[in-house]
Amino acid sequence: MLAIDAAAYASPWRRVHPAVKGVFFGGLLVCALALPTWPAAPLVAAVALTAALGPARVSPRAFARAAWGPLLFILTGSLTLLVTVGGPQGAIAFDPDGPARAAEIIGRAAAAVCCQLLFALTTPLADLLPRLTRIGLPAALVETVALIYRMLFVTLDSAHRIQTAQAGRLGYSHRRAWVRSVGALGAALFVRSYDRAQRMQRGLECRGYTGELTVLVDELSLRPAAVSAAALPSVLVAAATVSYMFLGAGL
Amino acid sequence: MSGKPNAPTAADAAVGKATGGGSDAAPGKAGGGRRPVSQETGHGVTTVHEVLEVGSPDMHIAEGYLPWQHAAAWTAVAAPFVAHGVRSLTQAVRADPDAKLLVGAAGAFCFVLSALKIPSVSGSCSHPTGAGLGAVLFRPPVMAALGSITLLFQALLLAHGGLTSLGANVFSMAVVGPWVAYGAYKLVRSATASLDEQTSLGGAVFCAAALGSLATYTVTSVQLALAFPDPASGFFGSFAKFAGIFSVTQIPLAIIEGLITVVIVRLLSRVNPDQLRRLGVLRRNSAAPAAGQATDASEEKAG
Amino acid sequence: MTTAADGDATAAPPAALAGRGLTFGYPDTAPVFTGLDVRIAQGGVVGVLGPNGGGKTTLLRLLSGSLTPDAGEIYVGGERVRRGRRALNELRRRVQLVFQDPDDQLFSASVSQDVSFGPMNLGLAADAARERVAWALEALEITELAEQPTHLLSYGQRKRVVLAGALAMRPSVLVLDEPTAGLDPEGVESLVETLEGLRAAGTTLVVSTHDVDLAYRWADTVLLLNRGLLAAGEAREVLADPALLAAARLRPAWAPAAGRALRAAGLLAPGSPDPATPEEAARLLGGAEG
Amino acid sequence: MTTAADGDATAAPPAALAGRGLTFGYPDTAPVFTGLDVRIAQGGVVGVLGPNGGGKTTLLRLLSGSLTPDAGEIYVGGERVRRGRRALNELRRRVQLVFQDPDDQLFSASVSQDVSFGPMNLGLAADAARERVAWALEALEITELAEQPTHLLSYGQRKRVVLAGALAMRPSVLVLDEPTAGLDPEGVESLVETLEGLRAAGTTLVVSTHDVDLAYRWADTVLLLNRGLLAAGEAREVLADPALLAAARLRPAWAPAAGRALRAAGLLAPGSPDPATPEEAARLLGGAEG
Ligand SMILES: Nc1ncnc2c1ncn2[C@@H]1O[C@H](COP(=O)(O)OP(=O)(O)OP(=O)(O)O)[C@@H](O)[C@H]1O
Ligand SMILES: Nc1ncnc2c1ncn2[C@@H]1O[C@H](COP(=O)(O)OP(=O)(O)OP(=O)(O)O)[C@@H](O)[C@H]1O
Ligand SMILES: [Mg+2]
Ligand SMILES: [Mg+2]
Repeated sequence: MLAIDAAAYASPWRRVHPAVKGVFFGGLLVCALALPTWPAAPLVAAVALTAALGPARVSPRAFARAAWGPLLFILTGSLTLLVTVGGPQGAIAFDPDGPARAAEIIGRAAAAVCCQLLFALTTPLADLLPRLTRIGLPAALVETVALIYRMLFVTLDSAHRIQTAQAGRLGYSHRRAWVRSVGALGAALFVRSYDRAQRMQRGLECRGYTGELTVLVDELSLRPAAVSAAALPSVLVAAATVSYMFLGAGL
Repeated sequence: MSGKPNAPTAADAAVGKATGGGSDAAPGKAGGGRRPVSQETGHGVTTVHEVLEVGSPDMHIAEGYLPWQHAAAWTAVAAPFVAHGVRSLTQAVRADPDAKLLVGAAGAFCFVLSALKIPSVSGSCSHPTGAGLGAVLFRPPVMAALGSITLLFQALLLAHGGLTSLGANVFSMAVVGPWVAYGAYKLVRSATASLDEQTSLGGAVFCAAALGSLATYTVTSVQLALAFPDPASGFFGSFAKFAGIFSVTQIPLAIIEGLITVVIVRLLSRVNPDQLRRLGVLRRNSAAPAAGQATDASEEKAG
Repeated sequence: MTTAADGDATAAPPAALAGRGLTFGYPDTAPVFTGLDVRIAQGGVVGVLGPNGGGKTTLLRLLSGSLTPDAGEIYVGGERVRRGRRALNELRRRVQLVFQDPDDQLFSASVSQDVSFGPMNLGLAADAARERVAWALEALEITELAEQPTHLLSYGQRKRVVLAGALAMRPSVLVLDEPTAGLDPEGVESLVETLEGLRAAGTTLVVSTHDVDLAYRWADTVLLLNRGLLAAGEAREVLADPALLAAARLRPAWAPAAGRALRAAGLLAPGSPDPATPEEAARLLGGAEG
Repeated sequence: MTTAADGDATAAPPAALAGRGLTFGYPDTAPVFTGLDVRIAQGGVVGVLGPNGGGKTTLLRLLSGSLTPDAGEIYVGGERVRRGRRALNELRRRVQLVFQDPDDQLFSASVSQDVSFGPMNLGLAADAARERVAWALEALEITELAEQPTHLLSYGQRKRVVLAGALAMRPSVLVLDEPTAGLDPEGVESLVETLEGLRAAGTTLVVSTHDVDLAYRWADTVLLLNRGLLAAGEAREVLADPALLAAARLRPAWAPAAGRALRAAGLLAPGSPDPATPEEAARLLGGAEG
């Protein structure tokens, strides 16, 4: 139903412990943000994309489709950096330093978006969420978040079907009808959400629910060696960047 | 992008009535109202009106767009609000185990609400922030928690917004938006206390949703302006630029979100007045006229 | 026998609804249909049968403009539906789809409001819209529910309200996805009777169902689907063919078996039709035994 | 013939599940049942039939502890269920109810996590719980779905997951509300086969359905409801009685009519059972004609 989510469940890296993927993509993300954009950002993007399109077999099409939204934001947002306002040259003027600044931000953000997306495309939330208790989040919160994740698809499915029904009766054929239809849809979803909660309450009581949604979380072996290996690429990227800086300074 | 593409006016507030079996709401009369407002999106399931337009432009600050110092600072700013919200949420859940499923349903509702498409200017679509409706229904502290969870899911499932920029997005969309909306709601509600319930509620909800939406995007512009000050005119020049690009296109959107929220709350006050009373949205003593009608009908059926 | 999409609009009266070369797949999955041709004749009842996941819902959504085919064309009353919003809206107006779950289609506070949703979107004046609503409620025999809130209705009543909402668009074709699912036999009977009334008034009905016996006795023609068209033709021919039914993972209808047994027992004249219901079979038997 | 709630625990083996004098009404409505007595014998398949609103779901919920009767008592394995949380939880553990809509009972995105919910609530150790989950998935033949996310499963698959979740509690009685609704004939067949496996392992099954033909061929005994108990007894007796069926607003099953016709034609020996399916009837006929 959601492309990124569906891709994550089909990923060959699904059985890799989320912490390992977290260290791998998180480390690269930190490199992209904290190190000088040139050359860290292209290095990070290259490493992340090689890993993702190679061993993790992320579909390039799925990746491109998901990346489109954030990239659009990054590009439009960076347009403002090309001009300067209220300066001595007048109300709006081209900023000669703008393109360089914009390129730097686009490079950094694009590399960061790669890391985020590739983590999302290889890590299903059903595997990730129950493990969040391990990092100290309260169980009640984690259970609630996992419950929201499950109910989100049920609600989304309702939304799809109600909206299709409305469109069939021309509910989106002009702006005024659209506003009315979205309003009716929102109200219907609210009513159904509460109804669903009540029915689920009944359904779970039959299975022994008394307030805790305790489930058995599969053990995935978390080998320290794997974590270190996952950290290696970011260390290498950092080392390469630092040595490039020194060499650049030396030359 | 035409100058004023049939920007909805106050007259359009009549859409609430239009569902009521229809006095004057012949849509054809609404000037340019028939102008196409959707795009035939070529991707995804090939329906015209998919709930989710995957990859649509959105106002969430993307991963890595803010310098890391800014991202960290906004996370620190948002953290107390979220912590407070999470604490009140977990307390509610611990006090009443039944509340867990309701919170789950409310969270799912918030996510789906913010994924609905609404008509925007220039024939494209956008999404409502949901800050206004959420704040009115669930109160700002709870919205801080539910909004943060929604934003986390948006980042991971839709690539709307990032993980390091989560703090910044939470601050604008789950903290400032709901609080402004709630303030506006309370203000208008008390200012119009003498009017009849439906008018007062409608006005308050409209202001809450529209101002909440505007506030959200204004804060986003502030966040971007602080991160990227204009070389010549500093923060203010930069704010003007970002507001020009983002916030101004959001004004029609804010109005539309206001109208939609009015439709939602009006329908709810007819279909589910008890729920709204429980949530403190409808006044306990004054039943909405239509709600009274519904109750009559149910008594009729039971009798 | 209705051949699948002969497309020859000059020879026969134009099909009420037709699809030619329809190809469709959901994102990231194998296509459900490739090059499907279907033709729905004017004024009849067309049963759509097939296993779970066979594509019944998908076909109904394609034909009613709620999904857009990846390739291929839809024809309404012989005219090709052009691309673009205006043509699509016209298709949707003329071909109304009613889903299986009534709760997906009821989103207003009261029955009359809900039924008025479509007419309002057509841009009708208030009076005309009101008239349409009254007429649709009348046709579904639920006029007395008009002012009821929708959430207090029973399942069968809600199904009728949804049907009224579709009918208020005055479609030429009414497409129903499993309209009898979840109804008890009496509810099915009364719904079929009501729908027969609509058919008599000239509406073409396309009805998907899992109930082979219902299709056998009610439908004029059937489409047998299993991710592609297996067969299209007279209901009594197609649904009596064990090989076709096996390919569609359906079980044969009882009526032909009972009819053959009755004929073998000499209780039914050789040429006469099969009994429509078990009651009828029992009546024929009773005559012999009583 | 199983009489309704004879309540005499000394004479016969105790009923797997029984209700005596059950009275229940939803708030602000007329009572659905007043003084209802039902008795579910050990080890069989009990069909629960009746019209829409007849009280099937209500009865199943009362029997499984999901609703509390206004008056009357529930007995499990001959013991009266006392008031109070602890006794109620014990009842719920021993009598597992599976709702019609799988989304009402699936709360986790992972199949194996969801199935483990019940065993964890029983306080089992991780290993024992894991074993239960594996066993339940195996019994429902969905082991390969264990790591699938719930929201990507088909309706039939989700139904099986919920069933596995109930089975993992090792109940003595499994109560299923319209388990075959929305499944195609092959899906029904395969579910019935799976449930037969559970019955063979000693689980008592209580199944509500609208499908008289299914109840006729599968259930041992049936309860006929229409806001009260109309009849309880052998499926083949009750469902062959036109007067009772008319009172329950159901139509008779095809099988007895076909059986009588076949016997009249001399194709079936007088004492032998009715054909279970149209295929079987056709086979009997084929022998005559071929
Ligand atoms: N929204 C969707 N996204 C992806 N795949 C889908 C979607 N809807 C249906 N499918 C797939 O398309 C195929 C056809 O499904 P469809 O719902 O048309 O079958 P159906 O004949 O209506 O089945 P049923 O008898 O269960 O209603 C199936 O394989 C199904 O899994
Ligand atoms: N939650 C509820 N609140 C009020 N009344 C209810 C509720 N659920 C059921 N009823 C009423 O109780 C009666 C019995 O309903 P029940 O759902 O048990 O019937 P059923 O035999 O399961 O019907 P169906 O075949 O439609 O599933 C009906 O009159 C129904 O309207
Ligand atoms: Mg279907
Ligand atoms: Mg029921």
